[in-house]
Amino acid sequence: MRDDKPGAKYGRDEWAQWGVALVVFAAVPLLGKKHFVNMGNEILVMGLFAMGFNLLYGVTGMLSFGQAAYYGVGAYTVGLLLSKGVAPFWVALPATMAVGGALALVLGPLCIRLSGVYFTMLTLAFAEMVWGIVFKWYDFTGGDNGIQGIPMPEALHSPLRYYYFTLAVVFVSFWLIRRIVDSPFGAVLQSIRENPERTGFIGVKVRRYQLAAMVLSGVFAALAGGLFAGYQHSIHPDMLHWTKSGEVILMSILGGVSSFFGPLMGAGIIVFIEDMIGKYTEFWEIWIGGIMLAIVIFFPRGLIGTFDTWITRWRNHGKHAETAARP
Amino acid sequence: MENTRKPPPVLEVRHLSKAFGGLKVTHDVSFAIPPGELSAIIGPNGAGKTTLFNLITGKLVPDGGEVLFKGERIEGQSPADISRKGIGRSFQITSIFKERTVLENVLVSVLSREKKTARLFRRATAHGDAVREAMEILATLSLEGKAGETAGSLPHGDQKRLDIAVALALNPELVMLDEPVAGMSPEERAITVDLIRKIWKEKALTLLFIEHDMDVVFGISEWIRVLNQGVLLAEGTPAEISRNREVITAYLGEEIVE
Amino acid sequence: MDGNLLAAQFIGGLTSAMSLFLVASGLTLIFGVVNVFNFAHGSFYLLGAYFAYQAVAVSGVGFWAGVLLASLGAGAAGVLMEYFFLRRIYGRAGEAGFQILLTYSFILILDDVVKMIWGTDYKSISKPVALAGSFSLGEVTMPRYDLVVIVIGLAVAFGMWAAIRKTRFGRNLRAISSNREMASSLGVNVPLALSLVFGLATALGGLSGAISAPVRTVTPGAGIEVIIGSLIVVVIGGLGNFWGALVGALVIGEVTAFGILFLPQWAILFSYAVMALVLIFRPEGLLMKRGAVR
Amino acid sequence: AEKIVIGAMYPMTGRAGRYGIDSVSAAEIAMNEINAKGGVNGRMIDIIFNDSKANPAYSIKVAKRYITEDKVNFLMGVVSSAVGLAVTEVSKENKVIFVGTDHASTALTTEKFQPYYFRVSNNTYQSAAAAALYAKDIKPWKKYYVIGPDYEYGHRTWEDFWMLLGRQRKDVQLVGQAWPKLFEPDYTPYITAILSAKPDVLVTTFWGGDTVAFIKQALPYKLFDKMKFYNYDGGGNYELLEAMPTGLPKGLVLSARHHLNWPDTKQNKEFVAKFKAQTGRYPSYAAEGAYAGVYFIAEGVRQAGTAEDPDKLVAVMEKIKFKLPEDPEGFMSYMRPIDHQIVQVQAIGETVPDKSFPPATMMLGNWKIFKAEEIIPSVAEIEAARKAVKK
Amino acid sequence: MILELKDVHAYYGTSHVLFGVSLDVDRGEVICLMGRNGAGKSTTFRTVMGLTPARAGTVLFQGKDVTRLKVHTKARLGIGYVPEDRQIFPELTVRENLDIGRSSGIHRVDGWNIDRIYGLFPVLEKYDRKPGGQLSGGEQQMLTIARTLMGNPELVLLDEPTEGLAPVIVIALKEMILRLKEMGTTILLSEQNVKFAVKVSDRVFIIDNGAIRYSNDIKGFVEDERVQKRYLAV
Ligand SMILES: Nc1ncnc2c1ncn2[C@@H]1O[C@H](COP(=O)(O)OP(=O)(O)OP(=O)(O)O)[C@@H](O)[C@H]1O
Ligand SMILES: Nc1ncnc2c1ncn2[C@@H]1O[C@H](COP(=O)(O)OP(=O)(O)OP(=O)(O)O)[C@@H](O)[C@H]1O
Ligand SMILES: [Mg+2]
Ligand SMILES: [Mg+2]
Repeated sequence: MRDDKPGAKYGRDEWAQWGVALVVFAAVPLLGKKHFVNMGNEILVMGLFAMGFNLLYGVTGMLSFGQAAYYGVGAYTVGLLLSKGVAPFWVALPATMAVGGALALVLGPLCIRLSGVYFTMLTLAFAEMVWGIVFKWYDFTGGDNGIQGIPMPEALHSPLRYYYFTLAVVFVSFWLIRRIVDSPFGAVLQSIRENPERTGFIGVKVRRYQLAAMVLSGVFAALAGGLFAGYQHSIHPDMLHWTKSGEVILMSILGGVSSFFGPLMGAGIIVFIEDMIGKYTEFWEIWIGGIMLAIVIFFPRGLIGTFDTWITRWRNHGKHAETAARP
Repeated sequence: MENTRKPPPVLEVRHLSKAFGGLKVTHDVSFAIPPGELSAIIGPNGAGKTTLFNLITGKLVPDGGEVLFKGERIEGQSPADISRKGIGRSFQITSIFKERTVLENVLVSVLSREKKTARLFRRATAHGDAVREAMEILATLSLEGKAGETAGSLPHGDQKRLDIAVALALNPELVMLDEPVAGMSPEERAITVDLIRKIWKEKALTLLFIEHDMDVVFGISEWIRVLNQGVLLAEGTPAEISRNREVITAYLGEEIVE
Repeated sequence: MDGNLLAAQFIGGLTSAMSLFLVASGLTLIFGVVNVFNFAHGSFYLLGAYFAYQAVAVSGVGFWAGVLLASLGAGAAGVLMEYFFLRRIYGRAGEAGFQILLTYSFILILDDVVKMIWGTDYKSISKPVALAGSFSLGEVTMPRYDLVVIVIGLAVAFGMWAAIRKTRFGRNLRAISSNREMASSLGVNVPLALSLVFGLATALGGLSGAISAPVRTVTPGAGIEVIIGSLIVVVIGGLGNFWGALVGALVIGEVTAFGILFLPQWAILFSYAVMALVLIFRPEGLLMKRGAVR
Repeated sequence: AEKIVIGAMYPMTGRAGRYGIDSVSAAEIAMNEINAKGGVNGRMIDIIFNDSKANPAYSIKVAKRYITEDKVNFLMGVVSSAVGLAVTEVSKENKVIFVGTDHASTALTTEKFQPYYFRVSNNTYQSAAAAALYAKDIKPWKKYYVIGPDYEYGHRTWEDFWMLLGRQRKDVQLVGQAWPKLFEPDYTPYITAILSAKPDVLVTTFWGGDTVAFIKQALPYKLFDKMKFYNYDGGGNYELLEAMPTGLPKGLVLSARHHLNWPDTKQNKEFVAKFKAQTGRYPSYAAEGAYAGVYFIAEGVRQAGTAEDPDKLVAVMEKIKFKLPEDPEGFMSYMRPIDHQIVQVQAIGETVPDKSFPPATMMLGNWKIFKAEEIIPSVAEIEAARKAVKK
Repeated sequence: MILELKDVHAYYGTSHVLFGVSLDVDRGEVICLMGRNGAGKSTTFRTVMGLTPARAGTVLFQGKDVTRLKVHTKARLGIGYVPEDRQIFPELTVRENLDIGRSSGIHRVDGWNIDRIYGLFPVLEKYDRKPGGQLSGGEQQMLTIARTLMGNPELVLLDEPTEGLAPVIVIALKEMILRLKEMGTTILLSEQNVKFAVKVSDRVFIIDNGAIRYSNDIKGFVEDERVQKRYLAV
């Protein structure tokens, strides 16, 4: 009923959004512009990164400022395995998930002892240390120069094929995330977001679930990083920097953390306007800043969340009209 | 032969103490609760009643003393472990999941008890048995009609009963309620008290509650313990307590007894 | 390793610490005390530096008058930002996230505004002549200006502590931070207090920018670089704790000063390592009582 | 006829913004000059610009868009080496010539070399080699201390120098090093550490604002009285001289990839004057790089007679020889086929009082000039480096 | 008339909660607003205070239209609000909590001050320097009431003040209300404890489903068992 209360529902009846998203992304290449395929690819990858992040933030209520570490580590897993010829892409991509999850298993237990800002800052500190190692370890990671010319398998060499491959991987991941959110496990995560203390009193070992949420979101972040490495054939320590962690937070909030597809929408908007505006002016920052500002002010639940509200309100219009009409 | 022996207590507290800074909030408190008892804890504001609950249920770690649940020492264990052993509680300041539906509130608790919360891919709401059970629990507290509503938008009294429902979903042997009817209208209060008594009977629970409403306390409890300044001042039947001079000056006041 | 070196490093670390603290002070005020996270704090630092440049180098105002004007200017900008934008998101569900988003958009906007007005070349202002030199104690040198920075830093720390702990305004702020609705129900003018505190915090940001203008580079992009450093200081000190922030800055300053003697290759990670250690072993920050966290 | 389209990427925001914006202005000047004379083979030049954000991933995206959407004939630009390394990969994959105008990593012309890449500004090796020649003759410079930003450029600029100097002097010694992060705002503890180590020379590999901040903070410590300050790649740039109208010490040994007051040729003076007239400011060295880039492309197209055939273009561009503002009398910059690295004369100077380019009150003087051929790695060295990577 | 509500409508988001509430309170009266849980008592109070602003209708305080005034302005005009869920400031000490209560800026020679408050609630004096968050539930309730009194309001909105208080304290509270009344303070009370309400109030309003359904003086109400049954199930 109280549709305007954010967080009330984590995106139910969103089947229409699934349809729209699938159709739009599947149709992008039909427009015949390679550039759109590139952008679509980036949006999908960042969308996956953001949706994985939102499993932690929007669902479990843990604001991590260190997600770039997992994303970057995923990218470097693909980059290093492929460029050193250790493993083929088909092995490297799944391996990202293992590596991302493992990293979360190492860092997570230290982070989850804290809550609120302190948690946020500790994730930042650890991520920056991972960044520092990647940035400085020239012999292994290429240091700040990164790794270029990552050799991709023949089958995925064409951007178009890679695009559809990404589309498939990303949507399967979305579907998995959706299932996780709806599962008993997901219900516990949402309980933790709302009231961690009470969750403990129903017999749930809260920290274990928080850790599991970190691991899952690390897994998806790393997968996104791996996909990105395969798409750009080139990776760089910037991918692990805090600015990247910040970007994924901004995308999620912009799109709406309480709606399932909010983060994807946020990713789309940011990637799109960055691309559009950069073309026309050197003063792109003020434009993007202005657009973000407008979204913050006029879309109190993020883009999708606020659309949802409008739709519900419109649907309920008839019901409320009679009571609202009284002077 | 066995039957004549007094059954072992469900909960036993021995020489429990807790201090915050210099303030001794729980001071060498000992008592035992036999199975199936419906009892109340009363005492002035700040006497340490809620603290005692917190010590028993694992929210606080005692400075000294023991807590035994069915003969097993549990003090210092986490709330999660203690809840799983069979102690359910509600909170003085209602503690529910306000942004989720009423059903979901109870369902999570049921799933937790059934150890199904590690399931990743099956919908929570597709666990038919659990949903059915959650609905039954809601029904016992007359909340079944509101299953689909967002918990936070319920009236205060319903929220308090939901808090109890969440605790009951753990299928506990011992239920501890912290001021279960505070803030309720007389009507709701009457309903809730009836429900509590019914559940206690039907489920053969041991039930312990804190309350400042003396009509309720004296109306339903078999046994009353009085805390004052962290010390167990008295315990006894309602009749005994209502006549206890110390209890009257410290807590009841003259007026109500008149 | 001789005593002179250690003394020199210690003093060097102290100076760095004070600059760090000055920037962080505004952030502790707004973030630590009132729970409003201003990601754009560094942009006000930047504004302060440019305002000081405008006042001192272009308009020829005296140095300290310029610093004062710059702080006031940054504070005024902060009040405007609070009044026209931030205010609209108070009380919204997920407010913290929107604060990040909104103030982040201001980083972008202010950076471009600065670029539009002042261009991309590096600007400079000179210190007052009297402060150009340095004191020497044997081998150990300390710039006069740095001493002044230290004094200002201490004054700010003390002033803020007193303002927050000892005045009605400070008490009201602490009340607002835990419950804005209730504070206003008791007659506290919450919107005004929030505007004021935001202005004060951004004025402190501007002050730190103006004070560092003579010894740093005044250039677009310099704002974002100080924000993470100040966040670290605020957090390891304990939210809302001015002495904590001061101690945090000292720890970071000294660890860096001595760390570079032994591990020069890893300097970029020192502050993160310190933060991680502090948070692991003293999760509530250095000066907070155990368990005192909300 | 169709336009010759150049897709340029320069940082226009953040710390390196000055370089990017100067590059844009200079590229536009070159474009207008060429177009005013009727273009190249009758074709006009058109340059499109986009912020590189000094971010490799973003730059790759822009480069790809340039190629697929805007159908550019050439890619140009880039201030950061990491971005250069990323973009050269795109250039290779798509066979679109990439002209580097202002990034110095040697890797681009050695290990990571690919035929469609050309660089029209010095690399770190050239600066370091000149610097080593300069230092070798100064006997009292024995104890060295190095401080630089902690990333590849900072390290590599130093290492090349130290390696080359070591070949020629056995009596030099490294007494300490410090690697603050790039854009570190506060150098105080580094300065006290340097002073305690008492070196004869302090080598810094800072660029831009970091040099400014370091000098400002070191001044009250009288650091410059106690040791020589040596920055041979980015330090002599005009932006530093301009940023410190007061207080910049005399006798700092500096260089940059282009100077306003050297060489004293008509072409250089005209370039500087024109830039100043059009933008209201003096160019930083990056500007001359971009200017050279546009002329290099124009010359390539002129000689090849096409802008569309990359292989034919490579063949002629490899051998281009042309006169740039930074070329002294009697010398012309030329491209070396083996590594597509431009070969140029390098000059190192000292700060001396000079008010001819206000607001700066100091400019570089007392020049020492190093012949172009003396400061490039030999063909054998390059081949060895490439082989080492292949293995 | 010190307070008058005319046809007030209030919403939480899109859900309509008050459907035209009208009531009036005379100076110096103690009025009790009764009703089931969820009837709209607290919302009425929040609307008077401006925390949940009325979307339609008017709120008059001392004859002045205050419907659209800011919350703190109303507090400074002399409306004091004691919420039902004891919103003390947990990090502030008891003393600081009380000091905040003075923010309304209203001073009266015969008014409330720290000493008189401590006389009324001795526990608070004992915990003078303790953070409010560490008080027991009942202690917090006392603090909430005391804090509002510190502002010397003309009109006090007391939302379920007896909730969670020990019987002895309830007795003290009753005395306090009577004393406030003597001092000329007007009180609008919401109460579930009918025995208590009857002892302190002059008049009663009953709200149900967001509208006033009944009003009477206390004697009439006590005698009207039908109403008590119907709306309160007593
Ligand atoms: N975390 C804490 N730190 C310090 N003191 C505390 C803390 N928690 C409770 N206290 C103090 O312990 C005493 C007992 O509190 P408790 O909440 O147990 O009282 P109670 O008997 O439940 O009272 P009420 O009936 O008012 O709820 C109180 O004086 C309270 O101030
Ligand atoms: N924050 C809220 N959002 C949405 N609905 C709310 C909110 N608070 C209260 N309500 C609804 O508004 C109605 C009136 O609530 P209100 O709190 O005013 O009742 P009350 O009479 O004070 O009840 P109680 O005796 O339980 O305190 C109830 O149906 C309640 O569920
Ligand atoms: Mg209690
Ligand atoms: Mg109420």
